[in-house]
Amino acid sequence: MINFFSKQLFLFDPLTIFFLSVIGLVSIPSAIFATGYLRGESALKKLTVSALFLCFVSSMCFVVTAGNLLSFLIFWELMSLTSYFLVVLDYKHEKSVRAGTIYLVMTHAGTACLMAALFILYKYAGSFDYLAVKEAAALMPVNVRNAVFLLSFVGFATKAGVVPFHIWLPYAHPQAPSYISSVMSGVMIKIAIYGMIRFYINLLAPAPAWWGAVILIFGIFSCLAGAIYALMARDLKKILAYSSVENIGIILLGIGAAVFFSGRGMGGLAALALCAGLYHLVNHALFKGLLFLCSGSVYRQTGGLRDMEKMGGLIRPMPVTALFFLIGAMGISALPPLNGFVSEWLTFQVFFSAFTQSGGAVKMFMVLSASVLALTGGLAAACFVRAFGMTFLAMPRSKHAQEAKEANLSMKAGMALLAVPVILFGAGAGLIAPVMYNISQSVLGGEKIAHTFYSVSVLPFTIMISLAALGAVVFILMKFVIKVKRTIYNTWDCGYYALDSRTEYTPTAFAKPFRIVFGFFLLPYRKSEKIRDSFYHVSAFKYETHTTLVFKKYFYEPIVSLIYAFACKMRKLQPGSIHLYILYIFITLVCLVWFVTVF
Amino acid sequence: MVFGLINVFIYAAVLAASVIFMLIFLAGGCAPVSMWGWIYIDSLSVFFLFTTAVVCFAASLYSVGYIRTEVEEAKMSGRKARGYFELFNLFCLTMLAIPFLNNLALVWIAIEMTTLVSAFLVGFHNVKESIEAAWKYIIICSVGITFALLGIIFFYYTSSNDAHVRSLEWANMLSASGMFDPKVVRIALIFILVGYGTKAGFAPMHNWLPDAHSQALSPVSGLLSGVLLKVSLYVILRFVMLANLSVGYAYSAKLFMFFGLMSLAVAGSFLLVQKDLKRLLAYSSVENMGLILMGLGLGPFGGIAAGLLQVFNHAVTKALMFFSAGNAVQAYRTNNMNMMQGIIRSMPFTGASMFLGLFALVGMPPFSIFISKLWILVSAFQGGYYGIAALMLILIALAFAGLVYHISRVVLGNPTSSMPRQKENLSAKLAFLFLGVFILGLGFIIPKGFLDLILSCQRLILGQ
Amino acid sequence: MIMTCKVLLICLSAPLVSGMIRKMKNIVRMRKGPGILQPYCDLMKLFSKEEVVSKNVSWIFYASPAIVFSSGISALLLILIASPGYQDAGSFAFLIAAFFVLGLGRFFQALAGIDAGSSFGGMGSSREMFISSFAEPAAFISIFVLCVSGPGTPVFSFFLAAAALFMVILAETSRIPVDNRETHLELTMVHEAMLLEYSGPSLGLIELTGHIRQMIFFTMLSWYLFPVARAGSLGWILFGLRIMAIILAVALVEVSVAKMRLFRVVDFLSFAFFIALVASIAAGLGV
Amino acid sequence: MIIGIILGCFLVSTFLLVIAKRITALVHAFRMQSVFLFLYTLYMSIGQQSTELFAVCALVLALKVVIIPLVLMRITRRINTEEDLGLLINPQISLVVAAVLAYLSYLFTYNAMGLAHSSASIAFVASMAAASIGFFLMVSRMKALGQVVGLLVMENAIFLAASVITGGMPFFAEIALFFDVLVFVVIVEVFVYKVNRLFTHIDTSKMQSLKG
Repeated sequence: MINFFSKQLFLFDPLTIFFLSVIGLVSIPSAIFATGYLRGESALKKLTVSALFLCFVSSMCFVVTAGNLLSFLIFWELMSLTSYFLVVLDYKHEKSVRAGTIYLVMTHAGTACLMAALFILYKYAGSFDYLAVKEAAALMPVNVRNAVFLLSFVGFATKAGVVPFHIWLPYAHPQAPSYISSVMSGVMIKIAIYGMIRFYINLLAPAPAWWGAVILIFGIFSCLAGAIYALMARDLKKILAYSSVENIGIILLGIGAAVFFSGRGMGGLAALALCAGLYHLVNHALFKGLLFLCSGSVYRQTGGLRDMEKMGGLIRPMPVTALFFLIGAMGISALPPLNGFVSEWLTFQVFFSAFTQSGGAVKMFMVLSASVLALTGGLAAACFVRAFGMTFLAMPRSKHAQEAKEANLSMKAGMALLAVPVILFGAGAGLIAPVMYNISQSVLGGEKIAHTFYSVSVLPFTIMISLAALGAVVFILMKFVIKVKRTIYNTWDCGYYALDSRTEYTPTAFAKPFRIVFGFFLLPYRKSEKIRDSFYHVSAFKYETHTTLVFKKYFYEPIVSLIYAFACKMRKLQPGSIHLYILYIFITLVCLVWFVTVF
Repeated sequence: MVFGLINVFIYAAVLAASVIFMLIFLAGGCAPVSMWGWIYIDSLSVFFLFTTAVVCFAASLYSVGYIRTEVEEAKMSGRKARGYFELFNLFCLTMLAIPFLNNLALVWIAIEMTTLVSAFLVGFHNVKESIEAAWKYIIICSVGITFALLGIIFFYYTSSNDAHVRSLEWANMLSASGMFDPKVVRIALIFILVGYGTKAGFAPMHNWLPDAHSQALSPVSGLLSGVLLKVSLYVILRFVMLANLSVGYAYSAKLFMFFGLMSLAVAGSFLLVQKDLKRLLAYSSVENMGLILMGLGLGPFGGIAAGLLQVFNHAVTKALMFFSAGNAVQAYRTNNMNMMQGIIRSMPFTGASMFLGLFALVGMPPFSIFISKLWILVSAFQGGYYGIAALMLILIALAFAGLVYHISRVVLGNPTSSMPRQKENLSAKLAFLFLGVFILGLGFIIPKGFLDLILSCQRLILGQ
Repeated sequence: MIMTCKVLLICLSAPLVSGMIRKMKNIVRMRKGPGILQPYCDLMKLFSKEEVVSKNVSWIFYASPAIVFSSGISALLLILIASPGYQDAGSFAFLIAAFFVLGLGRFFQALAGIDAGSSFGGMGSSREMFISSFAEPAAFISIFVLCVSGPGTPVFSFFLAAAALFMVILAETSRIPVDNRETHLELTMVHEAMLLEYSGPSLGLIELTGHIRQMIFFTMLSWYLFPVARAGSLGWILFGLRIMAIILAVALVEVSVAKMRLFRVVDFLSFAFFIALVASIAAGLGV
Repeated sequence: MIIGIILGCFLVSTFLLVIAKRITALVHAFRMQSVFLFLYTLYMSIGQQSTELFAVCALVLALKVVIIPLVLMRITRRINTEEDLGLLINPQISLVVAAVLAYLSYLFTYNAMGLAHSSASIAFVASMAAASIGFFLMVSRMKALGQVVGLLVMENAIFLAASVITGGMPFFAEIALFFDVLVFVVIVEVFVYKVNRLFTHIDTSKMQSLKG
């Protein structure tokens, strides 16, 4: 008999409170943004959106505060379902329905694995409560624990969009309305991270080190793949989606290191790593939410532009959005003194101290992770120079971009509410890092040690001050001492006729060096066709270049086509002939009788 | 449509009666009631009676508007409509009677009667496809039933030979079932399972099911997959209980698992490549039967209760789906899913209920099937059948993919032709709401009495 | 107080270093060439000129020279704070932070390059980000090595790390074989292409920052060479010597190597990265 | 002795069903089989001197020997299609299959059911063989009537089996079964007419529009 009754419905510990606050930080501004975004929509749509949004956010809150496996699972599913509804919200596009289906099916596949893991835990715990599970987990046989880890990891990774389970993410995020994608990408995928922390660090503790290693490796791959894909994408929101994959990778570097070190009994180091991971988690929530909101306001104010090839020069019609996007971009490409910098910097410090405190192979592992982090940072910076530059700077590449208007007030308010913390969490790191550290220590348990992050208390703030001061000094010098005289003139055009938007550097061109260098992974290919009005005269020349989505092409599509082919074969078994059907009955009968008599 | 309204009142009365009866029964502590040899009622029969009553009421409610539209669109003459209601009543009557009957021969005849009656409802439209479906239905099911008869005879043989009870009355046979000859009982049970299983839509004897479901009038399709399959399952359970003492429940559990996995596999693959909406739903019925069977197969680990819960949940959910599909089919005049898209725009209420019904059907919270599905899976893990559980998860995922892919396109896609906004008749809406109450309600909380009933059924089936 | 002195000193001497490198090259090439104070003159000239600004630029274009400059100075500050005792996690934190701060400058430089809307600017920014993103890992790891190795000052790993950092410096200060300051040939220029639209004081500011960045990197590199006492006047002399040595090396490389194609640069830098990895292994083993 | 002969004839008539190529022949064979079934029940009832069994065999006579064949013949007359039964498997092979099925039912009786060797069990073998052959008819005959007759043959066989191994079901059950068979035949008649009207043939192997 199954024991569904739980003594522990809810759970409030620093971790859950941390995640609750993350949810609040992102979803409230998104809601405010949405009120502006939906201006002029029908009342019915507004109603449905707000209802679904509410369900979505509250289900996330419940997942985080759930005190037993059952309610965790239920609200997890609810979260998926409501987010699916929000993805297919504008079902007039064929695309969003398809994206929604991909998303839901992938999630369900992940959830199936998760279910298996949870039910195995239940079998051993005899109850769904976390407490009972925590007790039982210590006594479980090793291979069962490993099975639970692998299954649940697949489940969480699918939700978090870890490579190679990220396939749904670049479909679902761009298709959902921006205020939704900001919550999905800012918070929902973090809920999976919550699951990992809760299970691997808290419930199943002590986790063997190799779990951490697995997480780290997946993190590394997500970092690189996410960054590279983000560089290639042309759709603004797709860039953001892929960069979510990348940032999830960075977060996993922290979490994985935490699991790794707690497995090797280095409590202090684990705490540092977890702290860095959590810090980057909240940072990513902030700036990714902000960026999605900005892209949303671009999308709405330009009348549905998402392709960067058609944007450009938007900084003039919509300066405020541009400013906020710039802040977000600086944050995400880890530029001091904004928040992204702090968390990546802390992660580097973690790897450094890990290097000094451990020996042999681990050293190499740490160095590798550090270098991957560095490379990712560089790529991310390139990606967001591209994103901001091509979207907001230079000359508009299309009519829509010319006729863009500035976002309305509540949209601005929503963006501002996310932009301000991006700065605060950077400059105010001295106040925030210790809080994170306490949280991570309380998660890990064990003895309390003062954190050994160097100069986190002062440095970011100092940098901010010095930058500001120097900037001011320079400004004053330029303005009043040197008294610069400026003549406005055309851009230098090598003496040819005047340049226009068609001679600008395009996003695709910007990404070309990377496309060539990472060709082994992106497998770029080009389609070119001559449009000729006679045999002799080519009137136009069409040229496209694409990159291959490796995981989609070589992993998912074969599986799907295999299953489909099998199903089609099965279909032949039912050709509509009644004689055959009757024969099936007889055969079943004979086989069963034979089986029962013989065995 | 005065007949329709009368029907509604009749079945409302039936439903009320069944509810009252259930309450009385529960108050009596689920003690079996036996009346002058012909009627025997225990918790199992009460449970199935209730299920049947609910779906029949919903179907009668839905039929009112459905038939009116049919008549208005001159697909059906008034005389034919009257004929429909007569057949409908006959069909429901036979199904409602079955849980009461004590005599196995009578049960057998009642089941055969359901086939013969519903065959007319399947072939109601007198077009080639529907008649073909009806013919297949009638022949295949009769074959199955005939095997079931053979099974009954074997049971009778062993009870008369080994237990010296020359009676086909279930209660008497049960009392003597301890002395049955295991060898014979094994064979007999196989015959019963294959025989009634044909009617209950176990793969690989399910072939009549998609044809009949897709061709029948939509209210009838709802009844077929909502109740008819379950009723034959009920009969099977009766025989399993007879077999318990001689061969033990483990044997039947094995058979259940075999058929369950077969059904899951078949449905899982067929759901992916369907083009016809009602066939799709029919296959999902096969899948759900598979789930139920898995639940019963995992009986010793508390799966039976889950399976029975699934029986009820699936009955209401699938009825809802078939009814909304019926509206769609009526409006678009086709079953082909590529031809009917954007239902939510042409018929918002129907579209919405179909969409929600879809997620109820694939077992998402907060709908009721989620609970029973989860329960079944948990009991699979509880029993330590990891391999089977993994297989179940995979096959469920396949079915999930198929259903979501197809139905989301149907509901949300762009209307192919410029489809005008249809008017949706009131009775259908009421039917949806009525069923929706159960779907959502049981998703949130299972009433204590209902749970007790199910648990007592479980005890009964396990012979404790 | 001392810190400000240091900063001022380095800032002032930065152009001199560039001038010396140029002079050195000319000597090797047996040319006369301009005097070593030429950079100062250039800066003077630039600061006294008026600006011509493209008509379709935004505030980013105007702001970025200031940001670039201030980021350069802040980075310099961080370096100088880190320098006293670099063999620990603390100074690692500072050095990494310095890299991030320089990144800030680069970010705005690249944006400003795009801003004018000329195809050169875009090309320049694209290539700059491209090169820098591959330079970063190598640089980080060599810093890593510098900071992990204890007071024992393992020679071997230091040497390797220094080599890696040297290569990175060639890339970061846009010198041959990665880039070429002296040409404005469309196909080859990387760094200059970004600055194409700048003129007058803004350009001067950026140039100055360029010198300072170069100084920063040289200072870092100098720590690998005979890492002994770095305090007092002797320390300053030693420092000067080291810088001289580096200048010599850079000049020699510049005159003796041909510029690479853009996509060879990746190989170049990944080679640097590899060396740095080896260095870190060696540092792990403590040799 | 007598019973042996009756059973033998019963089996032979069953094999006749297998080789029948025309619908009328099939119906005749079925009637013949029913006749032997009637004789068997008659013998039994004489043996047991029970009024119930007399009533039963009277019913057999009325229903299976007289009414049902008449109905079937009427159907064949009404639907004036060609007489051919449409064999998916030709008679010779069908006979072989029938033999195999008979052997299978022998195995079934003694291995699966584990009956003791006796005249009754032989009769059971015969009935099982007849049942499986009826089944085989349903699988291998194209025309709708072939399937109907096959089902009726199975019904006969099962009736025989019941009366062999259990010495007859309870009287009431028997009545009910007869009633059911009657209803079945009537309804099937209706459907055969419908099929014939819509498809202008009763060839079920051509009814394959509903697939997959």
